[in-house]
Amino acid sequence: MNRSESRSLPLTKRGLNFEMLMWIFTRLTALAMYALILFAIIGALIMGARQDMNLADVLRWGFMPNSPHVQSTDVPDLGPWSTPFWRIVASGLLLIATAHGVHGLVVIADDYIVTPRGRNTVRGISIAFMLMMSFIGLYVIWTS
Amino acid sequence: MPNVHQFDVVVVGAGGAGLMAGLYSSRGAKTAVISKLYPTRSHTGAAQGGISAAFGNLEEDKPEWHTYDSVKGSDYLGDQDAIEFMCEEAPQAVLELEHMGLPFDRTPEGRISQRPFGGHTNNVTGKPVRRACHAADRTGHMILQTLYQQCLKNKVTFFDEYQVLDFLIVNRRTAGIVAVELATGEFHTFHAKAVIFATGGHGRIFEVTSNAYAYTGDGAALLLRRGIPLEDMEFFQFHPTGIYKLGILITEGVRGEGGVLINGKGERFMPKYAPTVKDLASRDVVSRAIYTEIREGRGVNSSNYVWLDARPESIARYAAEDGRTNPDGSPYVLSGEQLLAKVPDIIDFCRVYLGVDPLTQMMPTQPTAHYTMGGIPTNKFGEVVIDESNAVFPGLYAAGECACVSVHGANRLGTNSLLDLIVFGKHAGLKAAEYAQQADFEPLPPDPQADSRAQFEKLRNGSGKENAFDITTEMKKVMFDLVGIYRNEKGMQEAITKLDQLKERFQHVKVTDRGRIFNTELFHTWELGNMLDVSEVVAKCALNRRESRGGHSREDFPNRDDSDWLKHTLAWQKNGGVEIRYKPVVITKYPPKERVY
Amino acid sequence: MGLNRNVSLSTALRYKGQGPFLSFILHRIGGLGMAVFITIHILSVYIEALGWKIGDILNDIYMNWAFQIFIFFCVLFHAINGLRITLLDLFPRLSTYHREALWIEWALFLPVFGLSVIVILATAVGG
Amino acid sequence: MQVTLKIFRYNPEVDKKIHYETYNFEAQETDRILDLLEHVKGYFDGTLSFRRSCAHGVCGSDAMRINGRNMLACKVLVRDVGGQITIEPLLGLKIQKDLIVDMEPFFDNYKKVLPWFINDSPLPADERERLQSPQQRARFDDTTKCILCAACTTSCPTFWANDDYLGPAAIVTAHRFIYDSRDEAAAERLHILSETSGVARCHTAYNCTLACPREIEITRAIGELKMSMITGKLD
Ligand SMILES: Cc1cc2nc3c(=O)[nH]c(=O)nc-3n(C[C@H](O)[C@H](O)[C@H](O)COP(=O)(O)OP(=O)(O)OC[C@H]3O[C@@H](n4cnc5c(N)ncnc54)[C@H](O)[C@@H]3O)c2cc1C
Ligand code: HEM
Ligand code: SF4
Ligand code: F3S
Ligand code: FES
Repeated sequence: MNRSESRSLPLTKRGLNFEMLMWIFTRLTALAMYALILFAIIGALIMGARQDMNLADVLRWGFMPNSPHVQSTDVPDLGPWSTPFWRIVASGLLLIATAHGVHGLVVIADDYIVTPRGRNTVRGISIAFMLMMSFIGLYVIWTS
Repeated sequence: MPNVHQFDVVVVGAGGAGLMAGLYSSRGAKTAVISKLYPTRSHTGAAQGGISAAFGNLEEDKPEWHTYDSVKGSDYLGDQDAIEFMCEEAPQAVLELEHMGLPFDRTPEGRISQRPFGGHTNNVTGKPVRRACHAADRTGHMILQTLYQQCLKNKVTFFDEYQVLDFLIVNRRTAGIVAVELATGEFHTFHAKAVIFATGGHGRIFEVTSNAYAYTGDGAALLLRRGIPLEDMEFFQFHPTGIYKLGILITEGVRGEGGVLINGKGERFMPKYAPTVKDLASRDVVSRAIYTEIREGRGVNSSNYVWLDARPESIARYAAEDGRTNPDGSPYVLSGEQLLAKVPDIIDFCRVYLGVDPLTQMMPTQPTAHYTMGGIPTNKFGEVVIDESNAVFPGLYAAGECACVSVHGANRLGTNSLLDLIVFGKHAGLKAAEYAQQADFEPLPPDPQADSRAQFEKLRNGSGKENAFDITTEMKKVMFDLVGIYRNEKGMQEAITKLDQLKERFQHVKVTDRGRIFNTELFHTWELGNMLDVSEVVAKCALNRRESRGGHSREDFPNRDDSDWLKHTLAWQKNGGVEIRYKPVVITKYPPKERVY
Repeated sequence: MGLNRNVSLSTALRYKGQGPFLSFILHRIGGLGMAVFITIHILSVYIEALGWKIGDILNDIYMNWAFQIFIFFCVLFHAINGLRITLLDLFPRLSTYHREALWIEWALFLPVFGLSVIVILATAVGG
Repeated sequence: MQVTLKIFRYNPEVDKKIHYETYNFEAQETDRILDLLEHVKGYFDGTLSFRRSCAHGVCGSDAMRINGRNMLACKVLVRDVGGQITIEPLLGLKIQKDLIVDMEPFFDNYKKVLPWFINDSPLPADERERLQSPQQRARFDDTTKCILCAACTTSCPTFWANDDYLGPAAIVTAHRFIYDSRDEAAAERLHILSETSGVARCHTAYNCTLACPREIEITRAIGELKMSMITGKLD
């Protein structure tokens, strides 16, 4: 009866297609965003946010660790907040959020648009949109 | 002609029997399965407890014991050749279901699990034996699903939600059937070489019943109107444990797992009536015992119900009292969780409909009309036989609850019906396909739909003085009270008079819905006509049989009378009345003797 | 034959789903809200960097307290609910406790959101 | 007690538009909603149409919206919902007459997931049952309970948006076979479910799970399938 035998399917046979990859991608990016946001908030606290920033500003920084987000606070020196390190973190968060968000829009569209043509159109537009937002976002992060 | 379809074989009904027949017939002939319900909604899906086969997966068992138990259960009215055939085929038939993927519960060794059921015994010790193969308490559901799925896999053609109205006979042979499509109200003629009826029973003629609304005896009634007789219609099974007032079934499996019946005084009463197997005696015996308790004032609250006690501590106590053990010899106990795993639906029914939790409370139960032993007479190949000499009607077949093979005789053993569906459904399918391969189509009659149309016209054009629902309610009450568990001459005479009046009143019913699309009022009213016809046959056959046997218990003739009545009833509808004749019972190995449990 | 299968938005919203249905709707609103907000935000910063002055109008909107409450709702609810969904999805057997998961979610969301609303309103009135 | 039954009505042969009819009468607390419908049909308006058969929640004929939520009319008692009762047909399927909806798209989706047992390997040498341990059997027990009533699928917001989505009921059926240790077509089924109209369209709204009269943990089943596609594990 093979009581102990566990049933499993090889990579090519388990139905792991783009659709399901994106599904797990959405969950993983959700976790990644949590991790990065927490990371940015802890970073902010280490850099002295406790005296110099109110909660809303900390959160704003947390959701996008980009120096303009601390411009209007009491932080004396923006230097540590605009290092390449934080720009890289911000870029990571941006790319992840954009991919997650744009795919989220695709998911919603797929609920309502069912023709293959319609779906492909949505995908095309989404990819273009995602690339555009990513580039502009990176530009903003690295030039501010 | 509009809407004419041609198939070699047409199966009417998509329950266990119809699907099995369709599956087998479609392998050898062009087959259509027609059903007034979506197939998965057939009443086979309601069957709970199990399907019997003498595997002996848990303890010694053999097909001969199964045969003997069934013969004895039938109160010796079953045809022994057919019973032996069925019981011998049982293991193979159940294995076939397993091979089709049916998810039976399993023993620790990974085999099909089995549980005790009423009337199934070890012939040496007389003790209950585990013979019922089960999938929790939804065995029928799993059979129905599995067979439907296999039919889809094998691309069987279905006509769902088509109600069959008429059977076409040309040159004394089968020519086809007429059906109405519920969604459009259009008539369809199915031109066929062979027709298999598998339309289920007619338990809806009784007030308290475990049967579905669809159980209106359509197949039996429409054949009756075409001159085909019905066999043993007086034998109707009342299941001992229906939910009080509602009639919803509580499977015998609950008693199989150790539940016991308790009267209003808190006593376990079955040992008085069946000293050896007690609560697991056959159904007619238990139902009568309950009624006797009630009539002698020991119902609960002096009312007409008793308790079914399946609380884990009671199960353990009574099992110890009976010396029941597990196969390994340890004392038999059942925890609440185990009971929940074994009969989840029953527990759900009690909670939903009664607000009673069987794990901590006793369930109020009362006998409920349950199973049609009689029906369209067939031989063991599913061929319909139409007279005392068992002459076969060419191209006409029947299987399942609407048929009378007769393997159930005067009282069906629990779990034998599902077996009946599988075994005889299969053989009917095979035989019909075989017949269709060598037979030619009969020509269709000039206007095949004329009779069906006329029947509907009549219902549409009644005077409207009477209400169909009132007639239904009264019919059910008359049948349950006067032609129910206990019967007597006076009561049945009265019932027949009342049925006559009801039939007369039925002439004045008028269907108010003038539409075609899903005119359910029209279809249901037509079904009422069937129920009235069937009720009349049941009552008249019962009145005629002056003895008590199995499901037929006469207060005025309390004993079985083998010298005069060891014979099957055949009833024809003739000149507006019922003509009754008899045919012999096939007895091979087991001469009748007194029945004790 | 028969009536179209179309389910209008108002019919859909009137379905008496329970907690999870409501959070599904709010999650979707939150996700959409964020997507729209972030897009506009990035674009406006970009355009401003290019030297066009449309920022003032947008800034007025952003600083508006109602908008702040709305966007904060989107972010917070989407994030907390997203975590619930992610956990239930990655560990399906937890799904049996989906009711409890939802209670925990509201227990986290309501105080944080409530407090923030008070802060935002206080700042709006005060400033 | 007195009940007020407000019923959705639509007869394609006479009505241009849908409308509601209200019926007041005496009923018992322990009456099923189905009993009330039968009463209305018997004594108020014979044209009222709905499906029913078993009357105790095992055949799946009479799923409908009762007070705004999908239920089986035969499995809900007056005492469960109170005396003010609104009854409407299921959402997302064509309404054919009153409470009767077109089930074909529902069954079409069911048929897409290969809803039948597949095992082309030879039988065990003794030609008896394919062995399966009680634990292996228990693995898919929950999803064997489905009666195809459609209460789940027609409560799903994605299905309302499009009937291309396979819907929870079809997925439940696929689940029943995929986790059956005897079945050999898990890969094919997972492939079908992973298409855009498959499990990815489920957004864990739980309407299905909460509507299922058989109390199948549908959302969990869907989740298990999604994770099986990721990990390849079928236990
Ligand atoms: C609650 C309950 C529990 C039971 N438990 C058990 C058990 O544990 N073990 C056991 O062995 N037996 C049990 N039985 C008995 C057994 O389930 C039935 O006898 C059996 O399922 C009948 O099957 P069938 O195929 O003959 O009919 P059904 O499954 O009832 O099918 C009848 C079919 O005929 C169709 N039909 C009827 N009239 C027409 C028409 N005019 N036109 C077109 N189609 C029509 C219906 O749509 C349906 O598809 C139980 C019965 C009940 C009620
Ligand atoms: C911590 C942060 C976040 C978490 C935990 C999170 C989590 C999730 C999860 C789990 C889903 C899947 C829902 C489903 O399939 O039903 C989802 C969908 C979505 N997310 Fe996020 N997300 C986060 C941030 C964002 C951001 C920043 C955006 C905007 C750019 C966004 C936009 C979306 C959209 C549009 C969807 C689709 C909504 C739907 O299908 O209804 N999310 N999110
Ligand atoms: S899963 Fe539940 S709600 Fe859905 S069809 Fe099956 S029984 Fe009905
Ligand atoms: S309602 Fe629909 S979204 Fe998923 S959890 Fe059920 S299938
Ligand atoms: S009538 Fe069968 S489920 Fe309600």
